[in-house]
Amino acid sequence: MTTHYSWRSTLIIRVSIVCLWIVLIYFFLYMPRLINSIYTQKQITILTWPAFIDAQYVQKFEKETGIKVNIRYFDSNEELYVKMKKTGGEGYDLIIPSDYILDTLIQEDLLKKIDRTKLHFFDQLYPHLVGTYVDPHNDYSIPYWWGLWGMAFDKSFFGDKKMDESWALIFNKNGLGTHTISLDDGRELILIAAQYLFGNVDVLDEKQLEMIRTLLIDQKPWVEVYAEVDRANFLLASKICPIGIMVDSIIARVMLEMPDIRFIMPKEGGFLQIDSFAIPKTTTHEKEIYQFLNFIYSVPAMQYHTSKFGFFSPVKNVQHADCPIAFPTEEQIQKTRFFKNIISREQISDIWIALKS
Amino acid sequence: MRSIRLENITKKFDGEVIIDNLSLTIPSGKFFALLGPSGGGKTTLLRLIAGFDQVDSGTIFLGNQDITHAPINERRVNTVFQNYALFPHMNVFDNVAYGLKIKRLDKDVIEQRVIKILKTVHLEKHIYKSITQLSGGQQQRVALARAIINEPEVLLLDEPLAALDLKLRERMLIELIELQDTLKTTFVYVTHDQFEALTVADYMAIMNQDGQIEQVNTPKQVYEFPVSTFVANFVGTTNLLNGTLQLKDASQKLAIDGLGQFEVAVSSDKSWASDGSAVSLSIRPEKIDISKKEEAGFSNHLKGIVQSIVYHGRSTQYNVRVSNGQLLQVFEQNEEHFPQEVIEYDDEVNLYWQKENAVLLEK
Amino acid sequence: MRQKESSISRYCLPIVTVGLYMFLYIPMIVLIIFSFNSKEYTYQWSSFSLKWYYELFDSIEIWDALKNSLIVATSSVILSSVMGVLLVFYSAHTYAKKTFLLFYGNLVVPEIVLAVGLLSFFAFFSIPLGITTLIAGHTLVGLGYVVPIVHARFLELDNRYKEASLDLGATENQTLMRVILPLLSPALFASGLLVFIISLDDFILSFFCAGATTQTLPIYIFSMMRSGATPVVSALSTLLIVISSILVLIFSSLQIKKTDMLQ
Amino acid sequence: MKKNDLKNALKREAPFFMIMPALIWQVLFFFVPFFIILGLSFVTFYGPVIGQIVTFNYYLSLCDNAHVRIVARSLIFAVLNAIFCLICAYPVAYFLARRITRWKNFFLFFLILPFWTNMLIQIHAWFFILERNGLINTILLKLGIITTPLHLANNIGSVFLLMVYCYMPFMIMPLYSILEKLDQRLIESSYDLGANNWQTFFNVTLPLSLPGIKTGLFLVFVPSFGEFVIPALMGGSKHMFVGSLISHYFLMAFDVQKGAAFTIASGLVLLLVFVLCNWFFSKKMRTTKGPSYAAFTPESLPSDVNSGE
Repeated sequence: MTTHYSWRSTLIIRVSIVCLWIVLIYFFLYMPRLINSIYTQKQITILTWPAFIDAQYVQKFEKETGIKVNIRYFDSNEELYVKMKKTGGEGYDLIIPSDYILDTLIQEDLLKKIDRTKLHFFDQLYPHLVGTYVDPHNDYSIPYWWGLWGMAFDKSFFGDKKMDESWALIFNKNGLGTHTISLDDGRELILIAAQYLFGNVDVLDEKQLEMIRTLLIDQKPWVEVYAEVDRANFLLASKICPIGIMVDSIIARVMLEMPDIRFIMPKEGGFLQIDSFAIPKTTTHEKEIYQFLNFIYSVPAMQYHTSKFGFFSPVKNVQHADCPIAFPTEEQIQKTRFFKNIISREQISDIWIALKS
Repeated sequence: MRSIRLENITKKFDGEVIIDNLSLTIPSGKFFALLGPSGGGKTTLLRLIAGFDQVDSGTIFLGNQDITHAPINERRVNTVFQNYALFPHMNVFDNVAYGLKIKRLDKDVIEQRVIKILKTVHLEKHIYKSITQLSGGQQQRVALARAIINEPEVLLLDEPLAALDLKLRERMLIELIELQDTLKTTFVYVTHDQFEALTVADYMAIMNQDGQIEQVNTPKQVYEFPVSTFVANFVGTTNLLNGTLQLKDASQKLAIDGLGQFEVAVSSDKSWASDGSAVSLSIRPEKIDISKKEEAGFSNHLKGIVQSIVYHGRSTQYNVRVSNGQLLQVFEQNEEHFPQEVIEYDDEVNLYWQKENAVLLEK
Repeated sequence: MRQKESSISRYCLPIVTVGLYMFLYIPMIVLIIFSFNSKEYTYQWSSFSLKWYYELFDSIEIWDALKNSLIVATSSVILSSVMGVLLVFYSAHTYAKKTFLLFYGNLVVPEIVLAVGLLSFFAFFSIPLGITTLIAGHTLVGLGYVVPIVHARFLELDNRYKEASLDLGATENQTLMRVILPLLSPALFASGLLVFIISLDDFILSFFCAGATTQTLPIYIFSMMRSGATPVVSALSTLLIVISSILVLIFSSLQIKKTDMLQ
Repeated sequence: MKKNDLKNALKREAPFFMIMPALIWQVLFFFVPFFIILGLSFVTFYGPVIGQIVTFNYYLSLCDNAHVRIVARSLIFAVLNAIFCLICAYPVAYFLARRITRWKNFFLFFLILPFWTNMLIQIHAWFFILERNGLINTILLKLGIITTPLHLANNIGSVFLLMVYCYMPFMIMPLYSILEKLDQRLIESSYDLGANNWQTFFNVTLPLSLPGIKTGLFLVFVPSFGEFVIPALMGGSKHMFVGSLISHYFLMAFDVQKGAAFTIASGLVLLLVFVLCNWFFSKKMRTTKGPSYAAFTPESLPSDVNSGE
């Protein structure tokens, strides 16, 4: 027996061992996708905001059609965009982007055209939700969730004080200057501030951005919380804060229980947000997608979802049973704008960091 | 049973040489003791034979088979560890049966053999006890049983009795000797205790601090005729007197500074001994007679003053300061209940020894 | 022989201790009480109700999240324990004996840095985020606990057990299975439980490595808290506190048993 | 013959095969990501192709007021938190380890439990105490001490409170472990040599518990430096900390490269604190030599807390 083994054979063996393990680990990481691709049973995967589609209710659809529905969630439009950009949305059959990101997705040609003839409900959609600036002919999107951005306040805090229906209530110290709920989303907050300062604008120059930055920093001392609208809703409802930026459909349910809470559309103009279904180009389950869409837009399904999650139905004929806010009027909707893509991510980030540093 | 042959073994740890070019043959079927000071290379040598460590150079033969690079588990060599290394999560039976279970023998066979071996080591009453319930001596026996049940060609014992008290140690030594007699396995017994080595060994090797073997022989030969000052000092106690050899006119004398001249016996095998060479004289303490009276019939005589007296029970040790300032040890058997002559502290005494009882060593 | 205690150690120490325990526990107790509160939008007591528990047990998402959490925790415990033990056993006393040092970093680096690194890694190699990436991250953290704990225990174990076993004819694998694993099992169990609970509680790493795609329980709780904590979170929290208590009980009884054995 | 060689070689490399999974896992998911982050912070991307342009721009863009303020705030909070936790935890750990004899397991159980409880739950629990209509305000209003509710939550003070709350167990555990193991004979011999209580404490107990203090400080400091959950939930999301900013860059702004640069930069700050702290402690603990990682051995974590009995 020899003591000296050739270093070459040792090296070869070791390198192959390392490679073997790396391949195994890589394989492990890719496993869900591999399983998915092997698993050819009828199924669709939906990438949605939380509290948009109820998994329990969808089971009914699964039972009826035998199509399995996987529901995956995302937290921000940016996250969705990065995903779509990186892999073309591979693995997802339906996504629900907000309007401005839909704009980008369409421009970058990442979405599939929708065959409107396969949808039974299209003519039932509210007219103000279709034909928006993003997708004038609704070739790529079907509106699902929508809401009007304004303000909500708790009357019991203010007594008989006359509330001026303006964004000044939260941005201007002379407005109220009390524990305000601001928004924890840079883009929307900045656009609201722009609306307050400059009215309807489609470009923001450096000077205007600087003014917005100053406005927000000035506002900070009386901000109690920067929160998402859901949390703002909770804070208003539990009487922790008296006023905040709010979406009408979200506050509606609270207003049922608490008559003191009011929703107002500022005179400078509120915002309309529409989150629409869209189909990534990479999908291979088109037939199932249309089946699902027809199911989810059916009147009972809409009834269930709108009352469970508290938003306004995009299709007519759905009763908003005991809704304390009147369904937005044509006039109110006229006064709204979209959160358009008029400010870059870097600009938002800069203002945001400056604000919170 | 096969012998073990080590040829030119060298072993280093972190650049430090532990064993340097060592060659040694351990005869088969014998009780072989490896004696050396703590921190020498004894245990290392044992670990090389067992295969726990690999030699840097040299060859190890078991019989005629080269086992230098054989894996541990393929060597027919078993070890009894210093702290026994009994598996604490197994009971006595499982510990002893371990080697057989590894060989996947039949359950019945295992049981028979384990019980048989436990009888030989007198543990048949404790078969299913947990290891922690056993005393030190019993653990020692389990370790022994666990090793010999595999019927090794060589059994290595690494200071197996170090953790036991004196009485138990003496009894275990006897049992080990009897065991070796019945098994006829080659036992290699490593110890730093010369008493143990002298007691058990058929042959013994003395290893010095530098990992070299100084002497290999029977215990009696090693004790009576040490080949070096190291051996003389390490095996038993001795008095070493340094001087110059004077070989003139058939008279063989040793001149020691401050003490004068003494007669010595230079045997013919000490080829290095020549006129004028510096040598050491080793005289065992019990070979010296001590008396206050003048006595005749001894070849050498020295005067000194008793510095201290240590009573050992079966003997008494006198430390005597001689005229060059050196302290000599003298043992005297306590043969009589009332000694005829009482030697006290500070007494002037005469020391006598025969020249044949002193060994001349190269310095 | 102890000197008379000064008044400080006599009175202040117990007071501070009791104060700290109150500080630690009053919020928890209040939380548990309020999980039985009937009103939704308030931190004030109105009346006793179990409705949040009913809602908790009805929710699909929570049980889905719990399932994910359990899968991730179990897999990362198994993976990190197996890999850790193999590493420790086969690297100790060889040329690779220092490799365990590489694993100390996992505990020293802030979790968020680990998380960001993993996120970039997965993005760089276009690995889709999901349950496997979660397991990968948690196993990494797990290794940071398992390797040092098992390694320390392994070094405490006399190497002679291994040598004795080899000496008696066993192969390395047999030695690992028959001798080393049983001896390591208390340490292994302890570190496994630790990794399990850490994985179950982990938020930051999960948040980055899975985001919204695979909800684990902490991610679910976080998103619920961010959208205004409903009392369901309190009910869920109560449940989790109970589970934690049980795990701690198991853990400490295990430790005590171990020390009993040593005595 | 050749086949035999291969078989032997494979057999010889079996240990290598066995240690590789953990090692590769560690390298792939710990070291490679580190280099990716490092790379990201220096390289400019041009579309899908990686441009070979090395730039310091990302680092330079971090040198503004906002970033410096965020890092400084995190640093101050983390340091204060560690010190505050130490001051509060030491007497308690001392009391439990050296004074309590009965009910010890009971006390320990309740000490370990918060450590094993999800931090999010702990934050959630505090809202019941601090919110405008929470426990404190209710009590104060009932007692008539205040007339309008205080705003206790959602500010920087509540963030600090929560940090202390959440990381306190990380400080108590190592302190308890080391104080428990402290040899009573050392203390007795100090008394025996004539020292009084305080002298004994400062000359014997405190120096001997330094390793525990060090571990505790690190265990509190490191996660509070990278904290982002507490400010996001309890701070009303008003102030960014290092952790929040990193997560902002990676998850909100998707400005990965600036985020990478910031991660590296704040990592360097952390490293600096490490080095300073290590230097300080190694000066204090001359007798206990050993590599610095000794402070982080998980045995000093709570897993060990019972084994000292």
